[in-house]
Formats: sequence, structure tokens, C-alpha cells
Amino acid sequence: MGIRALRKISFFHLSFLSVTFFITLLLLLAIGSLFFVPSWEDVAQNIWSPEMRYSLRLSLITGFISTALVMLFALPIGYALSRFHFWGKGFVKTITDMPVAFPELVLGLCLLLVFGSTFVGDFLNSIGLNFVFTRKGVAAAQFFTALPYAIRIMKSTFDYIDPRMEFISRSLGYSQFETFFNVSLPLAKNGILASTVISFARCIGTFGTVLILAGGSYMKTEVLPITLYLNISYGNMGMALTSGIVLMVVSFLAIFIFEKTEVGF
Amino acid sequence: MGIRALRKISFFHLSFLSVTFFITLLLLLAIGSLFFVPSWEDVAQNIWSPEMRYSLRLSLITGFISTALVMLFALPIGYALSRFHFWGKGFVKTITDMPVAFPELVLGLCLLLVFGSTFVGDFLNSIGLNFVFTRKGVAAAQFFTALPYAIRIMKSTFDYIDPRMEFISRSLGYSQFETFFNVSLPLAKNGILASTVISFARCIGTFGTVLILAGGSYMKTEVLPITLYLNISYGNMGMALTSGIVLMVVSFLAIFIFEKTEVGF
Amino acid sequence: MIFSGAGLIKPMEEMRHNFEQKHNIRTDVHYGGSGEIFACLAAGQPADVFIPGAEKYTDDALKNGWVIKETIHKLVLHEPIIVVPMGNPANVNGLMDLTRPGVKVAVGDPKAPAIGRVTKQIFEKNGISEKINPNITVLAPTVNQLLIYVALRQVDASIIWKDLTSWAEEKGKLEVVPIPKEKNIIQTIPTAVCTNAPNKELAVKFNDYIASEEGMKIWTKWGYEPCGK
Amino acid sequence: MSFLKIEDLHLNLGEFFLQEIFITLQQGDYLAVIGPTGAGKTLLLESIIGFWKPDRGRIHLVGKDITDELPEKRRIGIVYQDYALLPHFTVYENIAYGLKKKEKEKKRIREKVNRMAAALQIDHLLHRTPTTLSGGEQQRVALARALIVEPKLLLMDEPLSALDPQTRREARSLLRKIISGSHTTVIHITHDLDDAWALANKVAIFKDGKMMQFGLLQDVFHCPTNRFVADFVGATLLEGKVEERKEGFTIIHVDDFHLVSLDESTIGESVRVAIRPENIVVCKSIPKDISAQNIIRAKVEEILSEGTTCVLCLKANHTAFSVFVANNAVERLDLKQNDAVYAVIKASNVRIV
Amino acid sequence: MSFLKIEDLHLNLGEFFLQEIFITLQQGDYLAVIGPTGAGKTLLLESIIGFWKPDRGRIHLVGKDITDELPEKRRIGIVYQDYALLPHFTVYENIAYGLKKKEKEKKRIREKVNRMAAALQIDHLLHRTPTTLSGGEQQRVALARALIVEPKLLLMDEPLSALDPQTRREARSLLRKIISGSHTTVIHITHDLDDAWALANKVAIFKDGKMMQFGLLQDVFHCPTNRFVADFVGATLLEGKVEERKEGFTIIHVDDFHLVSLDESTIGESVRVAIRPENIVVCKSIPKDISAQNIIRAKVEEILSEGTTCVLCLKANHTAFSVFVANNAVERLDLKQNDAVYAVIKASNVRIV
Ligand SMILES: Nc1ncnc2c1ncn2[C@@H]1O[C@H](COP(=O)(O)OP(=O)(O)OP(=O)(O)O)[C@@H](O)[C@H]1O
Ligand SMILES: Nc1ncnc2c1ncn2[C@@H]1O[C@H](COP(=O)(O)OP(=O)(O)OP(=O)(O)O)[C@@H](O)[C@H]1O
Ligand SMILES: [Mg+2]
Ligand SMILES: [Mg+2]
Repeated sequence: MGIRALRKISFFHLSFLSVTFFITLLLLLAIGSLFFVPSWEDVAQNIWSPEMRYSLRLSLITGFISTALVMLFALPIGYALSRFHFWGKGFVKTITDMPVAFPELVLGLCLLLVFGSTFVGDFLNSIGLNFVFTRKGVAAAQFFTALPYAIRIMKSTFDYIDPRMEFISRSLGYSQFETFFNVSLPLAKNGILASTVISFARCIGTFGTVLILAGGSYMKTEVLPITLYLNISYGNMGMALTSGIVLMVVSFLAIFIFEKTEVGF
Repeated sequence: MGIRALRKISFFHLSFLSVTFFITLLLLLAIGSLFFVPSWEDVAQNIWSPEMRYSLRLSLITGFISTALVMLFALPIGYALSRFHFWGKGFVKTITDMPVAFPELVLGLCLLLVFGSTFVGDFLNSIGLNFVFTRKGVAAAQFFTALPYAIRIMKSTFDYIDPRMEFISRSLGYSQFETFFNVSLPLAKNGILASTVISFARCIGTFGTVLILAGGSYMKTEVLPITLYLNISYGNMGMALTSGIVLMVVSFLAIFIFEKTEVGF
Repeated sequence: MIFSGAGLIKPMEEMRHNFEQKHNIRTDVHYGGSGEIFACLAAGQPADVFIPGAEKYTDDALKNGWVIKETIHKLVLHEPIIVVPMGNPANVNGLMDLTRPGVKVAVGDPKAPAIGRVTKQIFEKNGISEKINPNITVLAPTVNQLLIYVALRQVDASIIWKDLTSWAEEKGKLEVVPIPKEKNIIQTIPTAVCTNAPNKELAVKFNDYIASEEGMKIWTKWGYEPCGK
Repeated sequence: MSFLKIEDLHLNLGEFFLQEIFITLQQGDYLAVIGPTGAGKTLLLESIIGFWKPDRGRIHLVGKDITDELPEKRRIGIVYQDYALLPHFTVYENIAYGLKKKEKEKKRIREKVNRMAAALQIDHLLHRTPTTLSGGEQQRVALARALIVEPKLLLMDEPLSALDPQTRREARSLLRKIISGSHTTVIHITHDLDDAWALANKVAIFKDGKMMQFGLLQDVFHCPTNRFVADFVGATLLEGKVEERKEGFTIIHVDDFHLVSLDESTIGESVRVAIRPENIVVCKSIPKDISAQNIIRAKVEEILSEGTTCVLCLKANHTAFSVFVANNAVERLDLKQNDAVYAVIKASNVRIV
Repeated sequence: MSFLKIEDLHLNLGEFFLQEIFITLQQGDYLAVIGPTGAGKTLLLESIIGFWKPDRGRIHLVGKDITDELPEKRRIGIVYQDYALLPHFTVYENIAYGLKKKEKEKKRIREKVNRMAAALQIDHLLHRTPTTLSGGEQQRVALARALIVEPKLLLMDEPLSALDPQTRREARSLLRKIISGSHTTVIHITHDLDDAWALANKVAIFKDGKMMQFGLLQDVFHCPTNRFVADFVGATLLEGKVEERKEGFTIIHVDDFHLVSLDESTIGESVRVAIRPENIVVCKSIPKDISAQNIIRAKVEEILSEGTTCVLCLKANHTAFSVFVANNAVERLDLKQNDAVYAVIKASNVRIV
């Protein structure tokens, strides 16, 4: 915050902090307990298996790509929903929120139907974008899973930014695009951070959508959640839990580093 | 926005709006395509089946309860993360973000481990809170699935609210609690809206967590996503897709009504 | 494009590899829960071979006209067994013990995963359906849940497929209580070629290959019992 | 061709209407806009810059109709009433922001910013972010940001209100220097009439969304056309009738006395005359050897002290008017309430409006 | 017991230090805090209200140490420099907000708010939200919000800066009325020395984080203790030596002339004398029958016109000082540069500091 305000510890602080620490503890307990189910040799051995390495790499690559794409779309859409007035805006807002409510299986089916053998799919196919049962499909599935969250957070963030700041930049001769980059985005920093964290986490964690659209092909479209699922399905809980633990560690590191970059106003 | 600014249609508007409409169209197509798979008689007939009615009711009840609980916790935690400085804050932020990254299956496993037969679970059991294989477990699973999103959005929202507004209320004699209710919350309206929409959607849509923690038993802990999955397993695609469609309609209505209440500053 | 039950991944991968070498082609195997791959078929996704975890799915697919009746082969046996957490806290030694009051049993939903129907049939066959009802703590829509519940000691016993137990047994998470053959109902894993297979010729070849002698050797190697004869 | 031409501007905000605004400025004009709070001064500025879309009327800049132009195309500089600094930029970046658009060379930008900051005494703050600045510091940053791009038209909304008198005087002379150097046309909203006196050549007076008077500084301050403007600029407005014209003088009968003016008029006409309080000299006895044509006997009704200055409320029979003097004058003349005095006014200071 | 006692307050903000502030106020005191922009005036207020935690020093209110007290326990009213109205409340709710905490009866709240709003002429705005208000309207809402709770201590940061002269005068008299009625103690930051003259009984002058002088209004304005304060309040400060004392008069030798003062001092001491520019009367000839003891011959170096007033820069041999007159006086005396004049100063206005 930059401000060094008077800080006498009050009941207010204590109560809010205790709620915070209570939930943190509960989550920590929940997360930590998973570490104690598999044996350590098991984890150590599984962690270096080619399958694990493959799926970790694919998770990271697709995770980064789809998060980048999500933000690329969420920024203009969130901005448009916050600033512009246009016909059907309420409807658009609802539609972009809706996928959050879908079970991953349903969202996967929806995407499969669109990208499968419809004219959209055929068109995309013809320009080399085949999403069904491919690695591109993994990214596509993650993209559509995370996008609604990012849009909603960005909209709410831009709502909190005074449009006059943008107007000032324009009155100094900068175009609306330049203003968007010079003023709107920097001011939305904290919101962008929040939606990037959530998007990335959602991307690497989503399972059902990827499974249906990209297929759970061994060592092909296999990301960490799929590894987890496939291994549980034939009873190899050791490998499954190892991939769960890898996923946790990856997300912990990614989020921790992200959150560290946070700034106050 | 309340302001009626000069609005000459520019390339900037057009490009942002076209991105928005492009994605909306794509989502609409994806959502709509699901409607055309089952036959209409099928849907009409399934929609009044006792199973569907049961799971719709359970979905709505648990969804509302857990959304309310999520907001009840997310508001103080988001506020604490935004305003207070305390030891281990970075760690707490990361831990509360992490569950977003977990596949639902993993989160379910974690919750099961905690609420199952550990001291936490035993303690909760003794005060009548049994979350394993019960309807309470459905709400608990939804709660923990949605909570991280809500916390992150609320933190980012409070970051955008000038702490001096709160200070003014305090200098007029209101306690920190009163100030929180009179000033912080009303100013965070748009952020609260965003996180409520996302929480509710996430709550009624989550499948894996509910499945593992609450068991997903027919007509007992059966919420809409479970109905969908159960019926796919029965090979009853009609019923499965009907529950998918019901879920869509419910979320559309809920989100649409919510979004309508939005206000500008 | 092959749709296969996720539990069959190990032998499938090997057979796929061999098949690719032999015919010098590329195949894609799409693993998933039986229900999920069934849903993909239902969504009209073109597939060549369909290998779910239980006959029920093939039957349903046949009813909808998605697979070709003549190409259905029964591949290997799928044997249900009783599993209990390590140390057998409720002291379950046979089917009858499941009916003892206070024993927490997790079973598959009779209509959902293949194991559910089989379990129900086993109970019926042994005349304990009524008595066991109060003990059923959870009716699970997926078989994975059953494994998890037992391995994490949330229930006292469950009935699942034998091939799911290897890791947990090895790691000392659970114990297996076999069901005598005469009280058991043993299932088979089927394969079939899809009606709208894009590469019908190869599909038929693969379908036959996994049911062949050579295929059976691989199944056996991964601990499956051929049902051929 | 006029530089800025505002024609019949109307702006309807539901509860407030800005109406019938006609303003024409030539290049280099300096317009002071004054008026009570809530008169619509800020709205006028925001309409010119393009924040509001007028409901009626057109705005022309250098002959071009800019009413529907995008704000970034107007190239109008503005200093906002609440500064509106960009919080994510440092002071340096705030000042340089507009300049960067015109000037590509880093070194020259740095030079110019430094020079401007030094002139406004904010050079020690260049690395700070705006939220850590005091009110007056923020205001000078806002001023620097607008001045540095040397806009052809500069709009300023109370740009000196948060400055102490000394800094304000310096800022005024800086403004005068910069503006005369670059032939900038300025519209300057102010509550401080001294700003207007020191800087402006034209004045517009607003009230309740209407423009009450617009014209040259001297005209508005000396010849207010209605009572509101007269009161606002502190002049006295009297009603009278032209009785006689001789030797270039106009003699006006006002209530209980006569006034001599240099302005022309026709005999018999009803006129209003304006007199500025600082143009009236008060004496205790009829002064000798004085060139002023008007000497009016009056009574001191009230002495209002305002810091270092005083307003004397005088009454000649039934006509009240006020005189503006420094405190020392009151002391020197030993004025007390109800004293009889003589008000001396030059004919050139009696203006027919 | 003093009402407010600030003892040795220090606040370190890295680049700016507020240091060694000692202020003692009695109940009912009205303190005007003046000083150039960026002097630390706002920081002082924010320290008293509890926004900043001082690095050293204590603040006592009615004998109670409030340095570490929570802001809501201090019950101090404040008007912020940038108003800080709550954007989600209407004007009515903003004004009523603090009152609701004390007064439970709806009807009385409504009455009080209406009365206060009417007095500040914002009663037609009660249903609006603050973002739609003009600068001056917002300022009056902030003023109303602070005044209505009748705090025992009221802090105001330039509360009248956005008002036009007329409204400002009205607001001042309203302030005076409310405050004298409720015995409120006030600290009022202002750039307008007239505010200080009109309202304050004590003055504190700040510069660069230090308090340069603190005392009664008359003392500070008439006897500035250092050059900075003298310049800031516009007084002339001269160095001299006491030569003689007789009949209660002190005669001081200043450079090229002598000054007679009523203040006491010891012979031979080096002293500084302060003279306020509005206490000097300028004549063209030596005035007769005048009671003033000091008559100094000087030359008009420069005439600086400031709107309706003028500053005459005079020089007597090598000593420069300035005189403050209304424009009409210049005209009446027909003053031009280099004219020889007599500066007349009463002995009571020559203050030894
Ligand atoms: N968005 C708005 N909606 C409704 N009324 C508005 C809006 N903005 C301003 N007003 C009203 O218009 C009037 C003029 O406002 P404006 O800001 O132009 O005043 P101003 O002359 O600049 O006053 P000040 O000297 O106090 O800044 C005010 O009464 C104000 O309440
Ligand atoms: N958060 C901060 N961090 C660092 N410096 C600060 C901070 N806040 C204020 N300052 C500095 O402290 C000095 C005093 O600030 P303050 O706001 O008290 O000035 P002021 O006397 O109120 O001036 P003005 O009349 O312009 O409002 C300024 O130079 C300002 O830059
Ligand atoms: Mg204004
Ligand atoms: Mg200040």
C-alpha cells in the first residue's frame, strides 16, 4: 500500500485474520494430507518416468500458451463489457459467464460438437487447426475452460478504473489503443494478476474438458490431470498421486512467483 | 457509467467489440449445439422425472447455501489479504489460490482425507457435521471448489478501493466493523457481484469434488452434474443431455438475473 | 482412432505399438472412462474401434446402431473381488460378512458402472440383496471411487475389478478377499468396430488382432485372463 | 477567421442545463471564466475537450468543426480541477507523457521536462508518484503536464487554487511568459479575480448554466451589463437618465445626484452606469485642485474589514455604493461609521453600460 | 489544562520530515495554519487524526494521550483537501453519515441535515451522488459533513479553496457562527490570508516540515520573528539598534533613519522591527496635524498592480520596504515611479520582534 498507517491491533484485525488462518490451515491440511498417502520411494520412482516427464512438459507448455491466449482475449472482452454500451450486452455477459457453471464433461462435449464435424470444425481443419484429439485441442480445451473466469475478473477490474484517466491520455493526443496500453492496462495490473493466476491454475488443473476434446491419449495428449486419471483407472494410485503431487508443486511455484510480482497502488 | 461521454464509433470500439462477439458466438454455438443432440420429446419427458426434480432441487439448495458460505468467508479473507500486512501473507495467498489448479478429483481426494477419518473429521463428526457421503458433503465440496476463486476476486477488488474512504468513515466515529459494512462492502459491489456469479456457477457445475467427497449416490447426493454422469453411464443419453440442458438453463437464468443487478459507479 | 476404457491402457499400449509396427501406420487411442468414451460416440465423434470396460456399453451402442454386431468379440475376463482396507478392520472374509450390521460397504451404482450391475447380480445370486442394503454407505457412479474409498479407509469393504487392485495391494493399502467362482459372476471385456468408422478396413484388422492368439498373449502378460474358449 | 468559435452550445444533464453559450476567441486571447460555484464552468471546458457531447450547437477550432471529433484529435491541453494525474506514472512520466507523443528524442524530452519542473519548483519531486504529493504539488504537476506540450488551445480549471499567494504569483508570471511566447489561446476558470486581472484580456461570466456577459476584461469589469455581473465583479451599478450632453461629457441624473461620464449617450435615455469601488476616492473634506468631475457627499454606513483591505459602504441619500480602500486609508482618514465623506470619481470611471 | 497539546511531533516519510512541532490550543481556539505548498500542513492534520503514526512525540486531547488511539475513538472532525466524499452515498447520506452515529431519531437527522444544507446552499443537491457535483459543491458537502457532527476538535484542510469570493464570504460567516456557538476548537489550513484574518485567533506558519512561528494572530502578522514569516505574511522586517528610550517610546536606529516604537527594549540592543504594509500611509507632502511619530522620506521604486490593489515598493536611501494601497489611492495621489513621497507610520505599528 505504500502507506504506513496507524496500526493498533484491534478485534477487527484479529477476527478477520483468524478466519483467514482458519481456512488456510484447513486447505493446508487438505493439501498436505495427500502427500502422505503414497510412499516416498514410489513418488521418487514415478517422478522420473518418461510418462510423467512428458505430461509435466505438456502441461506446462499448453498451460502457458492457453493462459497467454486467455488473457489476450479476456482483456479486450473484459474492457468492452465494462466500458462500451451496446445492444445485447446483458446477454453477452451471461453467455461468457455460463461455461463456469458447466461440468467439465459438458463443456468438453460442447466443444467437441463445435470443433468436431460441423462447418466451424471443417473450416478450422482446412486452415490447419484441428482441435479434436490433438495437442492443440488440449490448449483449446484449457482456453475455453479458463476464459470465462478471466473475462469476468477483467470486467470487474475495469469497472473500478476511472474512465477519466483514459480520457486524459486521449486528450494528450494518444489514440484509444495507445491509451489502452499506456493507461488502462497498467492501472488494471492487480486485476490482470488475479485473472492470470486463476487462468493458469484452471488451465493446468482442468481435466474433463481436455479428456473429451483432446482425448486421453497416452503420451500424446496426456497432461498431468489425465495422467492422474488414467493411472487411477487401472489402479496405479502411486503414479496417480505422484502426478497429483507434481501438479501441486507446479501450481504452488507458479502461483507463488506470480503473487510475488504483485504491487500496491 | 452514468457518464454520457462522446461516443464516435472508432476502429478501437469495432475491434474490441468484434473480438467480444466472436467469442460470444463461438460459445453460443458450443452451448447451442448440445440442444440439438437429444430429441425434444425425450427432454420433455425426462425433465419431469423424479430423479431430475430431485437433483435440480438439491443442486439449487446446495448451490445457494454454499455460495452464501463462500461469500461469507471470501469477504473477510479477501479483505485481510488486501489490507493487512502480516507474517506469511505471500504463503497464505498462494495456498488459497492453489485449489484452483487441482483437478476436481484431487481436490475431492484432499477433502476426503481431511474430513474422513482424521481428527478433524472425527471432531466435526462429533458436532454433527459429517461431510463424507452426505448432502452436507455436497455443499462442503462445492464450498471448497468455489472459495479460492471468490477469495482471489475479492482481494483484487479491495485492492482497487481507496483505503482513505474507510478511514473517513472511521474518523466519523464508526468502528472498523461498521466501516466494513457501510463503506468497504458497498464500494466492492461490482467485485462481490463478479465473485458471486463465479462462485454460484462453479458450485452448481462442479462434479469431481462432489463425486469423491459426497459419493454421488442416486437420489441421495445426486446433483445435476452427477445426474448427467450417472445417466451417461446408464447409457441413457437422453436423460444425461436433459440434465445438461437443465443445468444450462438454470445457470443462464441465475447469471442473467445476477448480472442485471449490476451497477456502475 | 480407437476408443478404449482407461483401465486397459497397459495392454492396449503394447498392442497398439505392435500393430503400428506391423502395418506401418499410426493409430490413435483415446482412453477414458467407459461412460465418457460412450458419450463421445454419442456426440457423433467418428471412431474405428470401441473397447469399453464392460459388455453393457457395447450392447447399448449396438442398440443405437453405432457398432457392427458381427465384429463384437469377447476379449478377456473381468473378475470382481472383495477389497478391504489393510488390516481388514471389519474382519470381512467373504460375501456373507458384508451383511454383518455395522460394516460399511461401498458398491457401484447398479445402473452406472459395469461393476455396479455385477455387484448387484452377485448379491442377488447369493440372496443377500435385502440384508446388505442397510450396510451400503455409498452408491458410487464410478469404479475409481470404490478403489479410493477402500484405499483411504473410508469404508470397510467394496467389490471392484481384480485388475484394479495391484498397486494398492502391493503398497499395503488394501487386502483382497476373493469371491469363490461359484458365487461370483465373471464379466468379459468386449471389442467392436464402429458403424461409421473412417478406416473400416484397418479397424477390422485391429479388432481381430487384439482378439487373436498374439493379442491374448499380451493380455495374459498384463494379468488378464482370456475368455476365448 | 476566429480561432475558437462556440456557437449556441447546449448541454442537458437532466438537472442542469448549459445553454446558449456563444464564445469567439482570436488566437492569443486569454479568456478568464468566472462565476459562482456550480455555474457550469467546468462543464463548458469538458464540452470543448470532448468529454461531453453537446445536445445542440457546434464548436469550431481554427475553422474546423470539432464537435464530433475524437478527443485525441483535438489537441487541446487541459488542466483539470482535481488534477487527474496518472497514478501509475511518476511525476516525470506524467509531465513527459504528452510530450513523448510529439517529441521522439529522449534527451530533448528530459531537458524540457527538467526546465518546466524547475520553473514550477517541482524538480525535486520528479521521481515520486502523484499519490505522495501535497495538493499544491499535484496542481503544479498538472500544470506542467499541460503547458509542456504547448497546445494551441489550453483549458485550465482553477489551475492555481491550491497554491499559496507567493507560489501563485510566480506561477502567474510563468504562465504569462510561456503563453505570450507561444501564442497560446487560453481559457482559464478561476475564482480569484486577481487571476483575471493579471492574466486575461477577455472575461466570461457564468451563472446557472448561462453566460451572463462576455467581452474584454475592461468592459466586463468596468461596464457590467447587469446587476449580477456588477455584484460579482464588485462594481456598483446605478440606474439613471441622461439629462444633458456637453463638451463630450454626458450628464446623468441618478436618483439624488448627478454623474458626469465620458461615454456617449442620447439625451432622455434611461441608462445604467457602472462604477468600480477602487475607482472611488474618499475624502473627509472637499478636495482642492482635483481633476475629477464627480464629487458626491455621502455617509459611511458600514466599514467591512477584510484582512488588509476594507470596503466602505456609503450612502448618498438613498443610493448605496461601496468603495474599496486599504486598511491604512481608513486609519489615515480616521473614518468611523456615520462620518460624512466626499466620494470623488473621475468622469472616465463612470461608465454607461 | 490545555485542550490540544502536540508535543515534539516528528514524522519521517523518507523524503520529507515533519519535525519538532509543538502546538498548544485552548478550547475555542481557532488556529490558522499557513505556509507554502508542500510545507507539511496536510501531514500535520493527518497525524492528529491518526492516519499517520508519528515517529516521535505525543498528542494529547483534553488531557488524554491519543497518539496510539484508534481513529474512530478520537472523535475529531475533518474536512479533507480533496473532499473525500463517499461515492456510493448520496449527498444527503454523506452529510447524515456521521450524525447517524450520534443521533438515532430519523426526523431530527433530517431536520439538521436540511438546515445545514440550506445554510451552505446545497439543499437542492441532497439526492445527488458526489461524482455529479462541481468542485465547489463537493467542497461544501465535505464541510457540511464535518460541521454537522459538532466535533469538539475540527480539522479543515483548505475548506474554502474551491469557492467563489461571494460564497466564500458566506461560508466564513457561517463557520464563525457555528463555531462560536458550539465552542469548537478548530485547526484550519488555508492559503488565503483573509481566511486567517477573518476567522483565526492563532496562527502557525509552516515551512519545509518545520513550524516557523506559532502564536496569536496579531503577534504573528505584526511581529514576525524571522524573515521568512515576515515575507510570507507580507510584513517588512528591518534590522536596527535601540538608541534611546523616552516617555515610553523606544527609538531605533535603522540604517538611514530612525523609527519610534511603543514596544519596550533595552538601549544598545540589536533588534528587528516589523511593519505591516497596510499600516504605512503614503503622502506626497509632509502631512499636517497627524499623530503618527514616524515620517520617512522615500522614493517610489516600483508600483506593482494586483487587480484592485497595489503594492508600492519604496526605498529610503538603502532601505527598501513596501506599502499596500488600493488602486484609487495611487490615482488620487497621482503616484509615478521615482516620485518622492513621505511614508507615515504610527509608533504603535512599529513592532520590535
Ligand atoms: N454528471 C452530472 N449530472 C448531473 N449534474 C451535473 C453533472 N456534472 C455536473 N453537474 C451539475 O452541473 C452544475 C455545473 O457543474 P460545473 O462542474 O460545471 O460547475 P463549476 O462552474 O465548475 O463549479 P465549481 O466552481 O464549483 O467547480 C453543477 O450544479 C453540477 O451539480
Ligand atoms: N506518502 C508520502 N511519501 C513521501 N512524501 C510525502 C508523502 N505524502 C506527502 N509527502 C511530502 O510531504 C510534503 C508535505 O506534504 P503536505 O501534503 O503536508 O503539504 P501541504 O503543506 O499540505 O501542501 P499543500 O498546501 O500543497 O497542500 C510534500 O513535499 C509531499 O511531497
Ligand atoms: Mg468546476
Ligand atoms: Mg495540503
